[in-house]
Amino acid sequence: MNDRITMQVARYLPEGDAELSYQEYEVPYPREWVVLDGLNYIKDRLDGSLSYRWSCRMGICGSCGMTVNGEPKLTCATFLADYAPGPVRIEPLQNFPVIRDLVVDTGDFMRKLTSVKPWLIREEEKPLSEGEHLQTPAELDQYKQYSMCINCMLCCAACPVYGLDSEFVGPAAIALAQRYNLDGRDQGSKLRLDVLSDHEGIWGCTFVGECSKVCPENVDPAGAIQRYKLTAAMDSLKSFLMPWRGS
Amino acid sequence: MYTNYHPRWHRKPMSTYWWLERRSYLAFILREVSSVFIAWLVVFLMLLVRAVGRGDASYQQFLDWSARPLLVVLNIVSLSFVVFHAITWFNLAPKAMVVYVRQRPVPGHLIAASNYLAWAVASGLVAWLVLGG
Amino acid sequence: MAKRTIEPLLWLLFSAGGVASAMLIPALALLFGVAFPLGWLSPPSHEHLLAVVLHPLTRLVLFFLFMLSMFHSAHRFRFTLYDGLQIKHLNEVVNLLCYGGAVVGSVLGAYLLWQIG
Amino acid sequence: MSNHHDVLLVGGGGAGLRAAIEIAETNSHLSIAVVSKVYPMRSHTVSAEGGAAGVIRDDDSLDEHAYDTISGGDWLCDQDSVEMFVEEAPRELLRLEHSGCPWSREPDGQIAVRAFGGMKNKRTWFAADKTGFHMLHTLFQTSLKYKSVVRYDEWFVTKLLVDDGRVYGVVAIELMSGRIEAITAGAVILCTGGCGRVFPFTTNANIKNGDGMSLAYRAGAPLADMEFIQYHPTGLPFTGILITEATRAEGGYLINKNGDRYLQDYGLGKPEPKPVLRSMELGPRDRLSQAFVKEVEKGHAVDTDFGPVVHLDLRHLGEELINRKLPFVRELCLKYENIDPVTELIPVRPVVHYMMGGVHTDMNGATSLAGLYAAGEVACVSINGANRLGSNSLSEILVFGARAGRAAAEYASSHTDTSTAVLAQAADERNRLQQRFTRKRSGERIADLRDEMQKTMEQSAGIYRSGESLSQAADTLHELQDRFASVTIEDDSRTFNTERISALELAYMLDVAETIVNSALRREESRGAHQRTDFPARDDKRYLAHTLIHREPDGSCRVEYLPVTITRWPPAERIYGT
Ligand SMILES: Cc1cc2nc3c(=O)[nH]c(=O)nc-3n(C[C@H](O)[C@H](O)[C@H](O)COP(=O)(O)OP(=O)(O)OC[C@H]3O[C@@H](n4cnc5c(N)ncnc54)[C@H](O)[C@@H]3O)c2cc1C
Ligand code: SF4
Ligand code: F3S
Ligand code: FES
Repeated sequence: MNDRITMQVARYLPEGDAELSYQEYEVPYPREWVVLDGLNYIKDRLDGSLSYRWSCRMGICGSCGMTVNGEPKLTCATFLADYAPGPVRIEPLQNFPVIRDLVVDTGDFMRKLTSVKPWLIREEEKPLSEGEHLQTPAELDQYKQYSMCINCMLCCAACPVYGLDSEFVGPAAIALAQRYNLDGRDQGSKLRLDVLSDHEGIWGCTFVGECSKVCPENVDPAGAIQRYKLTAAMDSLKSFLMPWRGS
Repeated sequence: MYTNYHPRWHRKPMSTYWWLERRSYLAFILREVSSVFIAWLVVFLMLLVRAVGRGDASYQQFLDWSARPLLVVLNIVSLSFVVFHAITWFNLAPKAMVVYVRQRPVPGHLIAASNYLAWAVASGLVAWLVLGG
Repeated sequence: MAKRTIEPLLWLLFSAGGVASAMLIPALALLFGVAFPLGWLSPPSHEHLLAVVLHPLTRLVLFFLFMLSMFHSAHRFRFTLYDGLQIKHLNEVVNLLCYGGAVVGSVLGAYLLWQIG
Repeated sequence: MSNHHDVLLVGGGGAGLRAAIEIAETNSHLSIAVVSKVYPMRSHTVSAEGGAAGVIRDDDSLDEHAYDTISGGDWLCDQDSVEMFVEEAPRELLRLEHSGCPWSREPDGQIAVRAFGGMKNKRTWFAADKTGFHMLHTLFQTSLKYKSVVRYDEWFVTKLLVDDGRVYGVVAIELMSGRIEAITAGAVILCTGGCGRVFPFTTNANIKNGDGMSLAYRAGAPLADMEFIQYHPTGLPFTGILITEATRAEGGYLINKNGDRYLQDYGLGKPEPKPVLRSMELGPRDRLSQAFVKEVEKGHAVDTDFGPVVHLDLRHLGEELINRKLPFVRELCLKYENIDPVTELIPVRPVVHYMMGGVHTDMNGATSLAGLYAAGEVACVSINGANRLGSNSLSEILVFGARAGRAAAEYASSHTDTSTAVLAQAADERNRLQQRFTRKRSGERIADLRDEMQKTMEQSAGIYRSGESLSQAADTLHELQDRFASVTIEDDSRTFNTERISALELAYMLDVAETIVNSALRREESRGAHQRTDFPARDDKRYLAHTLIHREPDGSCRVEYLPVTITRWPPAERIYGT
């Protein structure tokens, strides 16, 4: 029967295994099935012990990122039929430690995300009674793209520097910092600059550009980083040439 | 929390040959390697300047030297690497530079196009100067 | 206030060098490295070239071209060594080698351009 | 080892994070735990598309918002809660603006609002069509700045610790390590969201299993109005992915197989080319979903592999508007259906979407158990009555998240005593989990039981119900509870054992399904989203009341009724389209 496709799924049990191994399953693949549907079929019908994360099945919660035939993908937005006749290989996201089967440890990502202070920083809070901060659609567009990040970590999985250099903050976190820096309501770019510019934050990025290629939300973290480098460098240059104007 | 550093999580170290694992990684490494060839070409041009400065004889000597097959091959390879560098550089430039004209970002391909235009003009200028305008 | 590293300045040099080398080196390399040696074009006379090189503006442009391209190369090569060979732990040696080379090269270039005139 | 906090939140969705921020801001010395089975930004608030309601325009009024909500809820809303809700909603949305939420704007920079179903005025704030996503990420990122918020990411709560009518904390499994711990607290707020997964075809994520409803129910707190389940009229077939109501608010048409805007046949007004508020496609969701069933009966629907559908027509809106205001809808249609709404019709059908009922609470989120609070979709305050209006619930999670946060913080500050009895309970729970949910290979598969439950629910507790089908369903569910006792577990690892979690979630869903079916069985009338074929009329004499369902010690349920609070709007007929 050729209405089934072979899924080679990475398995790893920390209790016993020293290495990842691959297990093969045959699953149906109707036109509308995504890779995640295949995994759910395995879990529900063939092997209840397979572990992976998922939730929304509509490409917005960011939890189902895995490596599909070598590429980082959201498995709920990647169709099985596109890999016919198979086999299709499912592995955990690269550059992250594997906890179990297809589940990776996201702790490093979360810590780095937090480190760039991704929240609106104001020198003085505007009282609620004064209403909203005005922001024209054009001003919104300045940062809108960078606010679309769903924290799926595909970019980090695709970036070799993220894998090589444990200090590198990574594309998603920098894009998020840039999202706030470019928001007219925010006044914290100086603070974030200190975090990012003064250590490996951004300088480790060698503009491989893969991060932007795999991003499912078109956030373009590579662009965010280069723009940020330019701002940070100009800022440094200013304080280098005019030290008396430093903050 | 202690589990963050759990020793039993499986960590796959990056292979030394990671840049062979994907075509895009290979392209990246080739782009980076262009740095070596640029450095060589700078040295080559500095030797040229030195020769020109030392008089006609040494200039002719330089010309002869640079026609040696090995050197020509090296320079052809170097040239292709710089051109590769130039192309990737101009294509990526719009990412780092967002230019606003009347509140609207200028589309990336226009920025790239203006880069190419500048490149053509600069090259023309060089040729005109060298070839004796 | 946190300390400032020189990383941003190195990056600026790298970028400026990236532009300079991309704009000017291909044409120069094509002419002197390929076209003249292979006889596609006949090389300019020494007299003409000397005149061009002696012009202060040319010397200025060449100096910046040499210096920035060197720093560009040094910076990029440094990261190629880090990432390609995974020798980040040797970073002090690597830095010395790369940027040291660029500094020496730039000084040499400046000396050359200075002493012609 | 035990962990103690002042306030513990179960759930890191919109309601949970709003509560955490409220407590951290008003009471910085309190320690706050956010326990969530997924990383907070993965919570299902992330998928809300359309918007959040709050009056800001000068030509609008709080009373109108209240009236729309109450009439939309078929007079089952508590009007004092609604009045409080509409008053606080705009402030909450504004507060989010001050935290950086990228609300869509008017050309002059002010907040833009759009129309929404059942609302007589434009008052729905939106961030293109990813409103929930932006709200959740703004809340999550804001919460990162408070040191007093301790997160327990990917911890699954299995039990509330109750001693003598007061809640002292929870027992939870850390997914990563499999360890089972008691986390104690002065007060607990349930913010676990809805339970759409009880049904087979739903917009709800895999994590929406009614956990909090079951936890509270088992701990002795009653659930309210569980029979009211909202079907959203426009879901994509097969996936159940939601096509937001904003498509219709922007001017989309619903048409049947003959190309007619069929809603005109169901007392929803006359078709106009431009959208008219509270009319036709902008009628309330219950009416629209019911009209669909009637169209199917008349043979006016289009048959597909995934059942009958009607069409949503956006073609006349034009590419520019679709890209600017509904980009996600276009993306979803292209990705999942291979359809471009700019030039093609979108097939849609009603899909289970939202739970009006939930843990019974007062206006401050307090349940009938001391120290236990609930907010968000898991709770029933009740402002949604028999049918929630679209865009009210994103505002609800903010307003009541904040209120419950304040109330719980106050309670925790004044009740610092601890209970030792609960530690023994925690030990028992640990044993139960270890014995009950470790490898067992003889029984039925989790998925089979789940499928059967979902099918039962769809057949008997769907858009239209009858006494007969409901009592049959009650029997089936009872039987499923028994069969669940010997369900198969193949996974014996402690590490990230998602099969054990699936089993626990199925247990929660079975509880919730039982309360839905039993509540629906007792309500012998038709009101809002609860339509009985055997009792087609509304019956204010007997049922202008909230259903409260309690769990008896033997596991059976007991139903009682609580009068609805009416302040200024006496029950009347619901009229749309005029
Ligand atoms: C597709 C879709 C679109 C919608 N669009 C709109 C809209 O446009 N406007 C509107 O007003 N409303 C909309 N809604 C409704 C609204 O989004 C939800 O009602 C609301 O987001 C619920 O938020 P919440 O905080 O209560 O729960 P959720 O966001 O669902 O969060 C639940 C939290 O509880 C946690 N949790 C659950 N069980 C456990 C457990 N056992 N242990 C530990 N943690 C647990 C989860 O991890 C999660 O963090 C929409 C809903 C859907 C499904
Ligand atoms: S930048 Fe893109 S790829 Fe990276 S985490 Fe965000 S959405 Fe995912
Ligand atoms: S792939 Fe990595 S190196 Fe930079 S451009 Fe993207 S972060
Ligand atoms: S399951 Fe949510 S992004 Fe895939």
